[in-house]
Amino acid sequence: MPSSTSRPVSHERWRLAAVWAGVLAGPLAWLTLLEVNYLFAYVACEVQRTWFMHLASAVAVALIAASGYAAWTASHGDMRDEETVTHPLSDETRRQRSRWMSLAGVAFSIWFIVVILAMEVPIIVLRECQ
Amino acid sequence: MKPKAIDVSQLPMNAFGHRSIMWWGGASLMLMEGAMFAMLIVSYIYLKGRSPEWPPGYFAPVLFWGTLNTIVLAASTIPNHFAKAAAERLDLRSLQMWMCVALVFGVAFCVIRVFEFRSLNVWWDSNAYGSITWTLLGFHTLHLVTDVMDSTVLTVLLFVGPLQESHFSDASENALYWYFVVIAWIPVYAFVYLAPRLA
Amino acid sequence: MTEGIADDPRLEPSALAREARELANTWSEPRGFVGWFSCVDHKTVGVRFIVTAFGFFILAGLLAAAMRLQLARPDNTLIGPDLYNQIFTMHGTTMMFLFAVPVVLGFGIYFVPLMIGSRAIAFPRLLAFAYWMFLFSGIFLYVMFFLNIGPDRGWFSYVPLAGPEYGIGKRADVWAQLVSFTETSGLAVSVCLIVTIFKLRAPGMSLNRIPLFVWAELVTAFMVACSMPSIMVASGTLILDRLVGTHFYNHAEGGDALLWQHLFWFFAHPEVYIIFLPAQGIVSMIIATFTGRPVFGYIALVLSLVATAFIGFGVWVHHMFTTGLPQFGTSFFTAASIMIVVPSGVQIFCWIATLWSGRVRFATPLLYALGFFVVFIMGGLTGVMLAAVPLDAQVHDTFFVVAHFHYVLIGGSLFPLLGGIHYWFPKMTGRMLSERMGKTAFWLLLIGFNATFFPQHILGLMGMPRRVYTYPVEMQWGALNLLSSAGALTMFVALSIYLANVAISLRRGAVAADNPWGASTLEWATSSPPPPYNFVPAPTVGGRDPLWETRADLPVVVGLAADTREVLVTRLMDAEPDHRKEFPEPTVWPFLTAVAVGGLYIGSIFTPWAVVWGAVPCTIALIGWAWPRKGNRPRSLERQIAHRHRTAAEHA
Amino acid sequence: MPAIIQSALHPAGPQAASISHLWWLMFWTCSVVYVVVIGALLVAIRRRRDEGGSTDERSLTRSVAAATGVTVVILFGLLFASVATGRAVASLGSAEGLVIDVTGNQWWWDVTYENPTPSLQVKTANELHIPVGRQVRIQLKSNDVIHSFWVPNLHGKMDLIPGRQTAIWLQADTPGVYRGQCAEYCGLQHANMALTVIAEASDDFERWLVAQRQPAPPPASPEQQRGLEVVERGPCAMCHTVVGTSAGGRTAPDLTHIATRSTIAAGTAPNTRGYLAGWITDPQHMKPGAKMPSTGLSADELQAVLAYLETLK
Repeated sequence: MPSSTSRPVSHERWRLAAVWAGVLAGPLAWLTLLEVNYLFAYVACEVQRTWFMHLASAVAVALIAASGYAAWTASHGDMRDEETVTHPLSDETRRQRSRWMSLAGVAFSIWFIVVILAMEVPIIVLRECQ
Repeated sequence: MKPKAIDVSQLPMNAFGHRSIMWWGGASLMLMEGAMFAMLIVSYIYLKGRSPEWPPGYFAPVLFWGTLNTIVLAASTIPNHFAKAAAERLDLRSLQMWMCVALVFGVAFCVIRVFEFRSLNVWWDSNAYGSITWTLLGFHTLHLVTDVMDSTVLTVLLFVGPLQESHFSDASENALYWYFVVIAWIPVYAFVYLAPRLA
Repeated sequence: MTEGIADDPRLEPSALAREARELANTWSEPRGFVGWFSCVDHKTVGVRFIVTAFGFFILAGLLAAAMRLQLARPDNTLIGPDLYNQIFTMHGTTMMFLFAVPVVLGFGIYFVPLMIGSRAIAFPRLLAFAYWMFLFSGIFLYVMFFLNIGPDRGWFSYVPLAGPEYGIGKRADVWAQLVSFTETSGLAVSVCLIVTIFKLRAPGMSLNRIPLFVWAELVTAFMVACSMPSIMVASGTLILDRLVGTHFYNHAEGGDALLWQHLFWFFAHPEVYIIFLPAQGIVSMIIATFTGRPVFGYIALVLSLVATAFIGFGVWVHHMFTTGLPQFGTSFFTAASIMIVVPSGVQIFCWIATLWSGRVRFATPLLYALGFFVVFIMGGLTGVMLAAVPLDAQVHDTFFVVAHFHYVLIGGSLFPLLGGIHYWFPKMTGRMLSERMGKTAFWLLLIGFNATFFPQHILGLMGMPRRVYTYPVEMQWGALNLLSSAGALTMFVALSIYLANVAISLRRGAVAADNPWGASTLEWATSSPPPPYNFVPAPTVGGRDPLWETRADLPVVVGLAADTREVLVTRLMDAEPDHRKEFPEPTVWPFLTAVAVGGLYIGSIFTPWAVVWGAVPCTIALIGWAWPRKGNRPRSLERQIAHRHRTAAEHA
Repeated sequence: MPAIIQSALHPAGPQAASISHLWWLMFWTCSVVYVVVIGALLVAIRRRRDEGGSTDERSLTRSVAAATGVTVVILFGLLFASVATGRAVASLGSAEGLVIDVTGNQWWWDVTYENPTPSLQVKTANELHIPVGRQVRIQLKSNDVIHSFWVPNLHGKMDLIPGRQTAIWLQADTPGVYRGQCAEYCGLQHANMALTVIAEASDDFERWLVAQRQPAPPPASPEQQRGLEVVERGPCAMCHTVVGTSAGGRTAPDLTHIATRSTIAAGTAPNTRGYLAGWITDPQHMKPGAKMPSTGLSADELQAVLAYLETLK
């Protein structure tokens, strides 16, 4: 079996963490923000302010953007979903999967930032107690 | 040209941790059970939010038994740890011993649990606070009892049964599940015993 | 693990034939009466799931026909309110819990192990248990219905209508325990699917090469695992309220009716995606096969599935827009509900791009996929309208919503499923379905469906609420309702033709080759129908479309024992071979466990003590399940341990 | 029978009008999207492959990305329209508004016109009179299960939830009779739980309100007198109230001015002598499951009660 550990193990671990962060940070941050906003809506009505809701969105966006960036760097900006037939146990199989996950992480991060922007619309348009 | 062969006949017949399918089965189960605990706790917070006072009309549960049980549960992680390690070393003697010790803790916990229910100061049909408190504690007890029974069967099997290597990974997963029961207890304790005192 | 040379003696045709015989012996299911209850083969259980689910589909369809008869004209007195309420509750409950979820999981049970090149599904005994629980739940529900204690509080069972005070009798308990039954089954299947997809993939099938149908089943299984606990808590607390006098939903004692709605919809909205996503997987498979090219935008399609699943957990409040929750808070759910359209849109664009650039073959499965577009897109667009708080306030709980979700569920799920049966029937039975009958049924169904449900949009806007057993003639809803009922009759005819096609082709259909459609995924690499052990030799993959790629230099797996049920376990990310696992033999214990658990569930409708007494047989059954059988193991523990130490020493 | 208006597409008030504007915006947008997508699908499957059927993945990627971008833009537009409509709809409400309490029961609507002076309160059932052009606050409660108050010509629906208080603001701009109906499944007779909203000119409304404040007129004929006696001593008084008499039951609709209402049994039948007789004799036939039991009145008792009820204007 061809083996592949040309880079140190710790680096591989970091790459793995980065691609998973890219994939999972978006949805998890968004789901958390949704619940937080739902609770904040009651607070907003009481204090007649909404700045903290924008702040929460900004924090979530920053978090997601950072994870997306990590996923991007994990594959050195080389994000392709390019499919070639490889030997099942080869390095190339692993590299293609790694690139693919980086791309997925970046795409997911962008997408969930868009969803968070959509949640900004009601904060901007509606009055606090409606 | 004929295909080449990947020969797997030398691969081991068992694995521990996330390499094993038992581990993933256990993890899926914990995900579901964890979601149920989470839903009950969300329900608790929701009902608490609907009530002007908390606990409504009753004294908070007595702390003694629940806290005692927390200590028992924390202590039980020690034999549990050694049982898990023994299983992963395939050390049958050591595993048998630590499983027995862990079982003693489990049974002790179940016995003290009876006193916990008696010191809640509210009945399940008193009001919604009583209902959610009893259900939360009862749901944790259900896990406790099933896991103790599960461990008993496995321990008996380790002594008398036709043994297979996979039973060692079963023991390892059993220990992992016990950790889950212990960790699930922390929020349950916080909500059953501490939340009524904070309000 | 070693990689051998091309002329490994184990790959000689005669050696392979010998291995196949031995494997068939090892993996075959026991025969006879007891054998029938002992079956653990994922293909047999999968077919059982699909067939049983379609049995319930027919029952629920007949109930729908009864409702359409009653509503065909105003002031009709054919069916009274008591029976009508039971019928619409039974229809919804059956379709959601006994048809849609089991059937999509059933397809996964049958095809996931084949598509990923595995010998078996993980935890086959748990799977068998899940099937029996599902079967018992359906029998239980319909026996109760014929005893006139069928649930009548709607498939959503809102409290307090279903609570102890207003839901007198046992009807609401029947509903709650039915839910416990089916959720136990669904959760068990989801464990099997998750672990199978994570750990039993053929070497080389890294995450980016998993077939889209398998991705859909994986995402679905996770959604089941995360959403069904919510309904378990809901139905459990409802039972407690009704049986032992807790007050979760009694506002006089600090409970709250809206808590039920939150718990219910946190499950029930994801449920829609549980039904819908596997069907998306089927559409992807069909479109790839009948355009002869890999689906365009694999990564976009995978991400769409995953994104839909996540956002699906953040839209449940849109079922509660009219409960007086503040609009500021609920509007976030509007945003999520509108944004969830984008992943579906991306999928549709990718499929259109595939059709655009491929060579289209108009076989029946593809027609169903195209019918899916025509119907489902309409449902998706009315979904956008329902996400808007003010518009929802008008059309919520009217026939507009009935139309919307039938467009989504029948278009989004039933059409692909019927297409999927046409597509996979040859694999499952070894015979082709008739194309002529298939196309006739398709066109009739498409016309009948639109005639039934399109007018209901208008009825909803004209003010007709849901769940009414009659309506006065002055409302002028009669004509459209009559049209709708006529459409239902057409659908009935179409589905009858479909069933006749299945019945006839089962005996007289053309014999199918291994890969009659020229498809690309691994289930077509084995015989039709597949042997009990699925593959010999076990395959590996080097890309996303293994059967379309040059396979000459792709290795195969050898070295799995043929005399025991050995399965290759691989790693999560890149599916490198990790270890071998001996899978359990067929056994009757899962069946007995299901009987014991079912007895406990049913008994607890009548007395809480059933939980205590019922625990005894459950414990006995579980011990019987877990206890290893003596003597049928070829390897002793000592030998295994010695082997382990030896290989460890070799590595060091 | 004359047609009854109960439609979200015929708005008679500002909120229903805003919502119907949103509906038409969404309808046309979605229609265009549908036609475009299905058109693209048809072209994709019908186009000839041999002439220029190049399968350039890159241009496909661009097309899919562009379509996705357009989708996101359209959806942001619809989201904005939805939230803006929500803001407009919810901005009704003023201190001078008329306040009406509506309480849901299986299967009828209990209506109370609030007034700080208890004697000026008005109780009626299944029928609301509101002045045109004035804002009305409907406060919603439920006595049993969840119901939903829905008069589509005026506004969307709002649930009545036991243990909670909800409210909805309405305003009718055109005089007329608008039918509404319970929109949350509430048990056996969910289908027959209608209410009528009569929007009338301010003067007419005030006249109606003053008339409703009066107690029931005394019986004018011996037959009516006998009817009153049956009502007071018979089963009716256990559930119904007739102000000015000893009938004071609270679990069923107030009958003080029943003769002014257009329907009986929450819109199940028109309020005519024949239907009323049928309803009193055998309510379970007309509305199976209704909480009103069969009264077991003799024929002449029934005639007397009908004669009396007809005077309750």
